[in-house]
Amino acid sequence: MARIATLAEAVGELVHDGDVVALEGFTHLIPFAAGQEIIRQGRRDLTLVRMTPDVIYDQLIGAGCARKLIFSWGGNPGVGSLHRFRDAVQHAWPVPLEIEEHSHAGMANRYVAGASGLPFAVLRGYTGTDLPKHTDTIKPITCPFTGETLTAVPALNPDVTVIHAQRADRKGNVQLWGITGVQKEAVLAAKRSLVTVEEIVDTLEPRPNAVTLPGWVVTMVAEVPKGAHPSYAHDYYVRDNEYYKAWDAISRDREEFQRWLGEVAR
Amino acid sequence: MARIATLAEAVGELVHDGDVVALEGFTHLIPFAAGQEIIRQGRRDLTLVRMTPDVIYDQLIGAGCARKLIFSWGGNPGVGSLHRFRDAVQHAWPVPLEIEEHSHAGMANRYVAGASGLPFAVLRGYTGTDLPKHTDTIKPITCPFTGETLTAVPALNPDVTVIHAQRADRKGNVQLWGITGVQKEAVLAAKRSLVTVEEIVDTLEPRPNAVTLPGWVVTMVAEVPKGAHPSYAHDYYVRDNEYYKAWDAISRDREEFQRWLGEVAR
Amino acid sequence: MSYTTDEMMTVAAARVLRDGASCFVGIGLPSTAANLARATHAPDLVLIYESGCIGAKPTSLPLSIGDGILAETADSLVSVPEIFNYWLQPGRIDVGFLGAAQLDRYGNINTTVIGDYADPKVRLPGAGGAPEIAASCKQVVIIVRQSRRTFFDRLDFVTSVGQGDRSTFSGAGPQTIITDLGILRPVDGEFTLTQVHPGIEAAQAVEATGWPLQVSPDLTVTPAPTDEELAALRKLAG
Amino acid sequence: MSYTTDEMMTVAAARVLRDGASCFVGIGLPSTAANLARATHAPDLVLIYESGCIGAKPTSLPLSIGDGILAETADSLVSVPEIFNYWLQPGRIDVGFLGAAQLDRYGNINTTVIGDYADPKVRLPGAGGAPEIAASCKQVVIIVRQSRRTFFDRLDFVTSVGQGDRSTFSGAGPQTIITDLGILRPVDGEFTLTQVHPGIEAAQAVEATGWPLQVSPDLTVTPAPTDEELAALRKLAG
Repeated sequence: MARIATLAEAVGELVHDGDVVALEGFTHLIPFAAGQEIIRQGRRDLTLVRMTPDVIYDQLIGAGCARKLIFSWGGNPGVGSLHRFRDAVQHAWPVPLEIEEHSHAGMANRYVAGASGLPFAVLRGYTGTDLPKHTDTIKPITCPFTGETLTAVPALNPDVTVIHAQRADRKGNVQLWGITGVQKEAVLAAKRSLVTVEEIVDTLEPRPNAVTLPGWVVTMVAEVPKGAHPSYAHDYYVRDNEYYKAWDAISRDREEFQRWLGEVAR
Repeated sequence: MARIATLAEAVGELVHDGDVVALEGFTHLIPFAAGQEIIRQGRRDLTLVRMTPDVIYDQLIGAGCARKLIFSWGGNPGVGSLHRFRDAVQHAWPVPLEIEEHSHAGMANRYVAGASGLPFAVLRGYTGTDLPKHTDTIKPITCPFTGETLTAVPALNPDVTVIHAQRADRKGNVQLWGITGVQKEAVLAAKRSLVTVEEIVDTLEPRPNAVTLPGWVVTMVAEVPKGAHPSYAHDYYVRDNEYYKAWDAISRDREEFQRWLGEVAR
Repeated sequence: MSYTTDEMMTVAAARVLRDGASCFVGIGLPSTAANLARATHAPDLVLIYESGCIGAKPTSLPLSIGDGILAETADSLVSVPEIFNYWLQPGRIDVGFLGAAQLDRYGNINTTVIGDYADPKVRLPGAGGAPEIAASCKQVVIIVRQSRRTFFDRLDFVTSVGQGDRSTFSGAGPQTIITDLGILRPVDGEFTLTQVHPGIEAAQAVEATGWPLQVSPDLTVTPAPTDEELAALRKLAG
Repeated sequence: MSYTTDEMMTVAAARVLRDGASCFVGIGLPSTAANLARATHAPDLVLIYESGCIGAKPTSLPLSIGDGILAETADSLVSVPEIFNYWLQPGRIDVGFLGAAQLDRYGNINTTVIGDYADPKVRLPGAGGAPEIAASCKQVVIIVRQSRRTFFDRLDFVTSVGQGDRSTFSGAGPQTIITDLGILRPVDGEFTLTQVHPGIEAAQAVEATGWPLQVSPDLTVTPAPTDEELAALRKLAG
């Protein structure tokens, strides 16, 4: 049974300096509030994992929380680049950022292997690309039946996974719907998990396309209305596209970003 | 877009002598009507694939349709043994039956590999059991990252998969709910597929825990009300436990079975 | 209240399940025992069936591992590949409840074949989900009536692994065998009679076992089923 | 009706999609072109987005590959691992629509880095789903504005594979590059200008290409966008 706590308590208890941390949410239900709480609590040396490090990871990277990023697509969707990510990779500002780079299918399968208790996953991919030259977590594997060569990637098992969902009940059973991305796998692969939710309700009504994570596989739940803003929560609020566009200007300039950070970290 | 046809047309067109045929449905939604149509059409030399060959496979095996069975659990659930299956394995009656035997996890992962376009799947399993001594589709595989030895099983890609679902629309989009077993994987792994449905409707309303298979991955759809009887169709009818119990007596005796067969084959 | 040996066995099995634990349930006696635990001391027991039902809360006993009542009452309903890959294999389930056609002193189980595999005397149903349940649950409890037809010195076939090589598995394997006569637990890797049910002599258990059954010097006696346990069990059995 | 070069490019891309085909769609120009096809000659085009939306039917252009309108209108909504493993990887999708930051004469695409990987001049977003789309769709159509900033003689990084070693992949790879100037198709493995849009000279395309672009002797001219196509496109763009 998951424990219900405040966001500050949950981040304080579950996210430690040096941890491997995955904040997942594919376009939808991105746990922005939890990410900004990690910034506020001043975590350092994190290995951040995420298929699509978007604005929330740009913020964490700019704030100096991360020493490494494991990812497959690092952009500001529909807008352009992540300038804090670029500044870290290109100029080691504010601290150097090591990267471990995959494709979406590779990352998704790494979570699948992690959730399945397997050390690796197999896929068709990477062959002929330059990714294996720079990423040592991509290796060939031979089918013992056909002799065909495919690609293996190692499991991802974060120390803690953080996701945002629409609802939880008082036992910490979590329900999310709409685009559910890789969140189930990311939670099941992790040693600990934190789910922020729009609301805690008495009963989770069954609904189409919903994923339910039982409370006994979730460590802590925190009620954080609008916790996915500026991304969206299906049936609660829409994506704040203006925030994403405004981020481009804020993040282009180190001083502008510092001002933003001063406000958030307060 | 799936073609809509009668059951007789669909079986006639899609199931050929010598084919590898999977009829799936885990306790729920077992495609009994389609199986009995295969018997009526007198198919021979089939390789039958199914995690849980229950009464429908006992009928197909007793009718002499199969030369091989690929499976993981062959019993009459809640009742006891499958006597036609036993008679075929123990006494080659009416024809010899080759078997290829796995565990549930092995079979499920073979379908997953088949649906994924991979030649094999990896799991923790079989080690220490006598299954690998008798089943050559079980092999060790080494993790290229940790050096750990795990088990590989080859993909299943049936020539044709047959399933039963609650509903389809007029474009052949298929919707099933309740316990959905391994049906999605079995259909996606197959070269051709037939879905029998309780009813064809104008619109598939979204509903909790429903799996939707788009019409473009289904070859043919046939409307067969009660097509899963004596198994059940969630929200349509319950399991006919008496049929399962009565099958025990019918199937124990070759002559009783032949009488039953004469009636079905008519 | 008087009770049958099957009732004693079922009650003893139910008692090993602590409240809040997760339990992977096979059909038959294991399902009855798990549902009895939920109806008595363990209301928050999480029942998991291989059909994909997680947190099922049936009000009457299901006849199969895929009954509609399991799907309707589950906290989460997932596909069969998912139940094995995401839920069972990683070792996140506390207890696996298994039956057995034949078992040996190491807790190995045979549900595949009696006699030669290629030319069997009796062809049994086969493995099903048992090998993975035995491999991956944190611990396994076997529930089976004790007799020489079941407790064998040497199995014709090992379908799921007991105290053998478990190096690739996440779980500790069978830790408890609960029978209609008593309870066996591993001592130095061999299942040993450690407890008898009320009115049962150790000699009866030895007699009903196909290997030379060791009897613990600290043999205890199972507390008899309480009226509450029996009432709950009979209500379940409907 | 007059039109822009971007409109011509989008219309030309939409035309390659036959009705009833399945199309894996990236965001931006590919999404616009695919939705235009669905709004005009291909009402039964199946749009598939990597966010897990299969058969999405948006009424206005989505801003991201994970907009709520895609989930609400999809025939089937699946997880991200499933969209890659069950739907894309086996080669069951007819057409992959991709954009590109840089590409070469073989249809290789770079969206990873400009300059040295370890010490980049410009760090680009990276691979995303492009390598698997390029690997596994039956054919790939690349939609990109033609310029020397994009059409490179030699890429700093191959993010997804064009006409190279495709032995482990199920698809045929890029077969068409549609630009604001014309259409390139592979001739002996090298992308060659086979078609120009109305009013465009082959020399303009050669000038806008960073490798010595071959021009087909059978160069054709794209039919101009029809009024119906332009009206539908402008309605979509809102």
